[in-house]
Amino acid sequence: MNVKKVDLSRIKPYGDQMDDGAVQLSFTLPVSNGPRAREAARQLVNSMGFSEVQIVFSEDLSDDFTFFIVYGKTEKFVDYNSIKAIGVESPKMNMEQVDEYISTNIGHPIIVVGATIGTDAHTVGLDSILNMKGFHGDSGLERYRMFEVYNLGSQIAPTELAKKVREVNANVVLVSQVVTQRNIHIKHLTELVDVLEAEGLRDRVLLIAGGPRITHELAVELGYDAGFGAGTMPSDVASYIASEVAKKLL
Amino acid sequence: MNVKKVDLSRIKPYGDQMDDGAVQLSFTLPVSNGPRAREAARQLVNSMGFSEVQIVFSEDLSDDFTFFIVYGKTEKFVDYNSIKAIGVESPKMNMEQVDEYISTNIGHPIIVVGATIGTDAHTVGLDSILNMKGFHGDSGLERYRMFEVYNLGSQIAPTELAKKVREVNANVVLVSQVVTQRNIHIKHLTELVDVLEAEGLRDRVLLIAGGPRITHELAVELGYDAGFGAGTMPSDVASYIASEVAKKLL
Amino acid sequence: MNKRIPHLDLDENLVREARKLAKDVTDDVQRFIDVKSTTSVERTVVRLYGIDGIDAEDVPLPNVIVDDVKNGGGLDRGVAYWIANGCIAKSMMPQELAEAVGRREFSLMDLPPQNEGLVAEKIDEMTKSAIEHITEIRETRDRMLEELGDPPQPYLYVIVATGNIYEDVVQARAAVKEGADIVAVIRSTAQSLLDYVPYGATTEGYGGTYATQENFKIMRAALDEVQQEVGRYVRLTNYASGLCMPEITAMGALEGLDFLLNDSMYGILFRNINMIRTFVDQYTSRLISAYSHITINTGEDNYIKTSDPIDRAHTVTTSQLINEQFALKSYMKPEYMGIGHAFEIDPDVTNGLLYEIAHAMLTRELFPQATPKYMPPTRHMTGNIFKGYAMNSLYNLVSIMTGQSIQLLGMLTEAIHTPFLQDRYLAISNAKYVFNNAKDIGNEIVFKSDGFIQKRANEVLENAVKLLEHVKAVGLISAIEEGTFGDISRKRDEGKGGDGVFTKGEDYYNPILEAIIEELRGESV
Amino acid sequence: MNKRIPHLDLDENLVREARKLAKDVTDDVQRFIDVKSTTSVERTVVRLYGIDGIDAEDVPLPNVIVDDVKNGGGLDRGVAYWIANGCIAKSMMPQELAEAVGRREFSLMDLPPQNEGLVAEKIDEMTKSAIEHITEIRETRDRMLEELGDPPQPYLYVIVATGNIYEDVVQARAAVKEGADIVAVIRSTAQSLLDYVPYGATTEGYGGTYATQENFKIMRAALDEVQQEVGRYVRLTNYASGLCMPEITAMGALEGLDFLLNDSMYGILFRNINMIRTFVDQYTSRLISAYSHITINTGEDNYIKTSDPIDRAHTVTTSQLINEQFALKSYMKPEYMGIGHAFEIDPDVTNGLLYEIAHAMLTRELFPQATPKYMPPTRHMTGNIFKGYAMNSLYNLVSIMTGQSIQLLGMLTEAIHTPFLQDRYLAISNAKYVFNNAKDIGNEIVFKSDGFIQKRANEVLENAVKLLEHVKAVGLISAIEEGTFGDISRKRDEGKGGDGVFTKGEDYYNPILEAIIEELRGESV
Ligand code: B12
Ligand code: B12
Ligand SMILES: Cc1ncc(COP(=O)(O)O)c(C=O)c1O
Ligand SMILES: Cc1ncc(COP(=O)(O)O)c(C=O)c1O
Repeated sequence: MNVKKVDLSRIKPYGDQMDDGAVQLSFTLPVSNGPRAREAARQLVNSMGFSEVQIVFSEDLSDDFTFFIVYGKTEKFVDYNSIKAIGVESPKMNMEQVDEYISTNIGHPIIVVGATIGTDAHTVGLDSILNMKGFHGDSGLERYRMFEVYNLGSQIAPTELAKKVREVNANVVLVSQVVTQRNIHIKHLTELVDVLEAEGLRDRVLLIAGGPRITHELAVELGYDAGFGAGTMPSDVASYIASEVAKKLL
Repeated sequence: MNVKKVDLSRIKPYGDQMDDGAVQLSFTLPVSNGPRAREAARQLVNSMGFSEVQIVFSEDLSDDFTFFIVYGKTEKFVDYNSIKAIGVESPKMNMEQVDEYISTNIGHPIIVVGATIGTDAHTVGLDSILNMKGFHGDSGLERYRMFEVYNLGSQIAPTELAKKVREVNANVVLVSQVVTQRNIHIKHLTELVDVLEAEGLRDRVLLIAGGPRITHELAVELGYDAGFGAGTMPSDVASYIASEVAKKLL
Repeated sequence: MNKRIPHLDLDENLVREARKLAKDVTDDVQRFIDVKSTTSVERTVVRLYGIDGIDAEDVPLPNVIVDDVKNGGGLDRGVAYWIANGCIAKSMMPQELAEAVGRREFSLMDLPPQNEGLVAEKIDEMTKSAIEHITEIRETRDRMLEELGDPPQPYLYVIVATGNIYEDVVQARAAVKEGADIVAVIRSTAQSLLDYVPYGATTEGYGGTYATQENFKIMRAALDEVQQEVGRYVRLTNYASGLCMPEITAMGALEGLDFLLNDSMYGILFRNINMIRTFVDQYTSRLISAYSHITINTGEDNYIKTSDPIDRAHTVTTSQLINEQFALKSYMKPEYMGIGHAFEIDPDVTNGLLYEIAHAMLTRELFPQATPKYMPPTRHMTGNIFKGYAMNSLYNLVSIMTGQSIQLLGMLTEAIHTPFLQDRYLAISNAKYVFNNAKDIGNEIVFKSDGFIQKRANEVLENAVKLLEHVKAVGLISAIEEGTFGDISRKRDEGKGGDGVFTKGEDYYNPILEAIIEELRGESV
Repeated sequence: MNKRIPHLDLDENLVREARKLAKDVTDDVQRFIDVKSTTSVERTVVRLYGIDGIDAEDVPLPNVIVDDVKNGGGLDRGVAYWIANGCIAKSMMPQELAEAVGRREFSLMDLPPQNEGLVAEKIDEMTKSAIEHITEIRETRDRMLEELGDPPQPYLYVIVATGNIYEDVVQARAAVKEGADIVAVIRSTAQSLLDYVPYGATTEGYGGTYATQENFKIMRAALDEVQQEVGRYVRLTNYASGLCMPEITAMGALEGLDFLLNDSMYGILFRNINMIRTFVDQYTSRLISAYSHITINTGEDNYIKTSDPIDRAHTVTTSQLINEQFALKSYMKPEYMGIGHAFEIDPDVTNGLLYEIAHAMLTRELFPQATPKYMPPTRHMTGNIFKGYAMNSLYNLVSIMTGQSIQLLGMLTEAIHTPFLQDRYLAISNAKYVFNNAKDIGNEIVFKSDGFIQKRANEVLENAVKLLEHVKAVGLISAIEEGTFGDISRKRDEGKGGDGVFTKGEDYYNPILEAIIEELRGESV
């Protein structure tokens, strides 16, 4: 066929033909609108490695700012062959399979403590993972035979969480962070690791973070065992916990 | 005031605070959706000089493509002080002033030939500049006392246009190009310059291009005297013509 | 069709009067049409006789044949006779014959006239096989549609316009998987003024891909494949209007197209094509469409791209009624009439949405059995893609509220480029969201009687009647000269392609059209 | 207010019954409220007496004073007495007195009781001056509003949430220039659980900027400036609900705020604040709001962020009616009631828009004199900013169709971050487009009688009545324990800030509230 095929060793954005590199951008610059502002926007986008930069829209936001919508063609590409999916790796099981797996490989229920820590009061995400009801038809950990769940709710101080871990002898700690403005989640998540380490609990638990802006990569960087982002299903988390706790026991 | 002021020597995008560098992007990659695709998108945006890259949305477009919406913080900046507005430079006059100016400085009406050339059939833009009615309340060149206008309409071959130029002894040629797909406008505009040069007409006329994706810069690069883009007012063009034709006469 | 709520209390007498006037106007034009043919009509005959291919200079064989006959002065008899005569004289199949003529081995006009009975038999045989062929294709399509199921209306209609048919296929497949019901392959900007149809698969075009028979075949095959995957029938659209209107329709009939852009006046107004050429061509084009169950899409949306959508709303209505009458003259069933209109009012107009609702509702109610084609905002789209997306949301809402049939999806990048893959995805998901989220809104709300919407719709209809009275008085041709539609004036003797029009001779014979007309007439009784 | 079209044919008896039940439910709670006060209520008194500032450990002086009295065991008498007594004993102005106590020079409780007559006189004098002060501020605001003109409804309401009040000012100015009518400064995530109000201008917060009196002043001054430039009155909003509900209201009264988020149950449900604390605090808070013409915004939108917006729609209605009754107990005029509701149905629900219209219309018609606050889609917003923009377009359409008053603008980046400058611009331009383009749609369409919308609205109302009957039977407190609202259950004795509640002593005296009540009662007769 007379059409360019994808070259996975150097993939580029596709607008209306392979490798045209078409990208849409929008941003605001702190200058007032006009030809000079548009030229600044063009240069900025050029400096990101774009050619054929088109400023398709510019509009004053009050006197001191201008909003731009821009299309351009990037010269950058990515070698897709060399990319490894960064994410939690675990066999994907459903509820019955997880329960079965835990029974067989661990032999007793896994004790889970969950909380939204720091000043964060968003519980819907964590509840979706823990509550019976679950998420989009996938049951939460409470409904699993082989999980014993303590959901502490929101705005929990790290020390309080640590206390509970000790009290119930938890195997797994699940923390949720939804508010990320000014990187508050990083602050909270780091605090928790510090507290768990200080109290000698870090190595005794599987430590998992979650939230819409959490990636596995970030979580690992902050000293967690895993991170789960937007759209996570309870069974994803359950499968991961089951296989990791089993590994730890080996 | 306890708030960062703009530093014009290095302006950056403003999301919700000065110099945060926040930019929104969207594009499609020719791979199917999943953690690997998202990682590829992230690396691509990273390679453009962004940090804190967030893939906020990814969705399959059939099996072979994925659409991404991304936010990131650019590390690039622009020295605003060094930017000169690239654009047509001419005193801005209204209809009466232009007519007056031509009477005084040129002494006879300026003869203008306009057309949409090549395969382009979009006439609304050119008509906005030439027809009596004009654009957003600004009268078109036909209404000026000191312009004599020949509007040839659309899909005019360069040779036909050249013929008319010779026939009416035109001072100014106005060409419109709206369709830009696969750079067809560049092809058309270049053809016209070649024809005018071959016929020895290029130096006798002020040659102006216009259209929503035309910039002054591009027009000059292609051998035109000026280029006018989206939102051009007839009086902008009239002022420019008047002052340039007057200059030519000196 | 059960009476929808909301509805307009249109004055039934006025509606009847409008139709009567439009009929009178078109009757007048049809008298011209009936005595003329065009080179394009003749090439259509050639094509339906199975002649295809190009000569050494890339000239399509249908052109070679018709030019040959024309140069020899025999065209007023119709090309069918000459082909049959040639086949007998040379003992060749039509395609062999055309290839030989293409190689300049001989001219059809130099061949001696053969036995009249044999020639007549040959014509009948060729015509029968031509008709059988397109009938079979039509039936296959009708069957597929039935088997796979007709998706609910409004149909989601998207365009592909890369210039490369293979790239178009990639994008069409993606669009169908995302939910598109109709794929239109936009033609290259230059094509409608070509007095021939390019040949073969093409990979270069500007603002669109050439309409060629091979391209039709490639896309239809791709859609046939993907429609099995998605389990719903996917319609294919291309463009007829232009200098090759009936030929392209024949190609559509041969390749199983479902929709063709086909307007009785578009070529005149927007492509400066000669009036008589267009009127004659559209008639043949529509006969074939009617026969082949190809839905036509008229082009009234274009008027309000160049003239004011509020002040000139009645010109849209007037033209819709004229298009309807021309279609009826080609024995077209209302369900195959994709009557065009558009959402083009400046978004800054206060209560613009109420006007849009009134206008859209008027089209819906004036043509209750038709399949209206609703066009999205284009002229007031800007580089602000977000604003554009909001406009498209309201456009989709008006459509589901007023019960439109074909929804040409608005692209958020309308003012910028022909659609990117992602633009089409966003358009489809916008329409799906709005159509589902507001599914039954049309059965839920009633327009206040004597409210703005009711009054406005009746006002537009009244103005259309007034305009039709005027058009009837001066004649359609003069009305076009006056710039009635789209604020564009075209003169009767000017325009491209006028040299292709000729008056039928006494012995003119177009067996294919006659056969089609006979069948359609039979059906319609 | 003239009866709008479309309207719902609500069962008038049911409406009356619903109101009666809600009154009964709140009468029951009011009995508790009347005999209690809280540390926050007392700090409110301190603030209104003009005491402000912090001690060496950054503890706000109102806290210092109230803690001093509380620790000395005198709080059941009310703080007013102790301040007056202290002023006389020390011959100090209240502020001087507070500063001295802040320096731990003495405790108010250690000062000998002064001549009763003198103390009473002092109290009267301080109270009079406090009331005069907030009256003057109220009048200035009312005058400005009159002079600059009240913009048309729905008001465009945007938030700023940078964490830095000066950055907030930059963004608020930009928003006003683009057309915002109301600017809300969102509080830092941690603040509502602080049992004190931070002091001074602040430049750091998370997900919002601290509500401090100085921040109020800075923003109000900025808006006062820009409103002159744009020539229309711009309203300022902040948040009262939380552990310092009445104090923040006092600050709002002192700084000329126009709106305060103030819900009789939000703190209980969403911040796990002690029930009695919240009920008592909201009463004082609303008295001050009513007096100062501060519009309250209730928080029913939150319920359908955690529970299903269709199944639990009647809990929104129930809570609205309860909020209304509590407001009436504070002598609040309906026009100052910003009754909350929201557009939160999953966009994938078939006919979800019809539900939204029914629910929005129900709020509008149940509270015809109120100023409903309509909240945008949030929970079903995703990283697909385009989809979000389409949802916001329909949200804006429902608002203009159903005649809402306060339009909290939806942000296309709702699922991503607190608004960027450009997000706010896009939100404002979306609303302006839809409100203007569909301006009179509310007067143009009628809902089919016995149609889905009509039936649905009545169904929600019926369910609300049923729920109110139950709540009346078990009492509001037990109903909350049962998880009636937002699927959240809170226990009567638990929750934060319960230790700040105390039973008024026999000699309890709150001269400020008494003065306010007296005036409001006078007005309302
Ligand atoms: C509902 C909501 C609220 C409710 C919360 C009710 C509750 N009990 O949770 C209320 C109204 C109380 C609220 C308040 C605030 N909110 Co809020 N809220 C939202 C909203 C609309 C939806 C969040 C939600 O429920 N999503 C649905 C769940 C299912 O998705 P999820 O959280 O992503 O969870 C999934 C995954 O991430 C993952 N996951 C999540 N946690 C965990 C944990 C583990 C261990 C694992 C394995 C997985 C996992 O699994 C889940 C299922 O797939 C979002 C906007 C949006 N549309 O996202 C804003 C949003 C999160 N809120 C925001 C803010 C700023 C606030 C406030 C601070 C505003 C204010 N100043 O008043 C307050 C204060 C709250 C506080 N102290 O934290 C911002 C955060 C901005 C940022 N990026 O920092 C958002 C994005 C809105 C915005 N654009 O401004 N909010
Ligand atoms: C109206 C319209 C049409 C009408 C044109 C009618 C007519 N007589 O002009 C019709 C329906 C015929 C049409 C057809 C096509 N169109 Co068209 N059309 C548009 C549309 C909706 C509006 C254009 C317009 O009128 N703008 C208003 C005028 C006032 O603005 P303007 O042109 O920018 O002009 C201003 C300035 O640019 C400047 N200016 C312009 N010219 C000149 C010249 C001079 C000398 C000066 C000084 C200034 C100047 O001054 C003007 C006033 O400020 C645009 C989409 C859009 N919203 O922009 C698509 C658009 C331009 N069309 C497009 C296409 C592809 C086509 C077709 C090729 C599609 C097809 N295959 O069928 C056809 C073929 C046309 C052809 N052969 O060229 C594409 C072009 C894509 C691209 N970037 O290449 C667009 C962008 C739509 C899209 N997204 O696909 N179109
Ligand atoms: C009826 C009709 N035919 C044809 C076309 C397109 O034709 P062209 O290929 O000439 O642009 C249109 C354009 O919108 C149309 O409305
Ligand atoms: C009534 C009410 N009060 C207060 C708030 C916010 O309070 P906080 O600062 O506790 O997040 C909300 C949030 O939406 C609310 O609805």
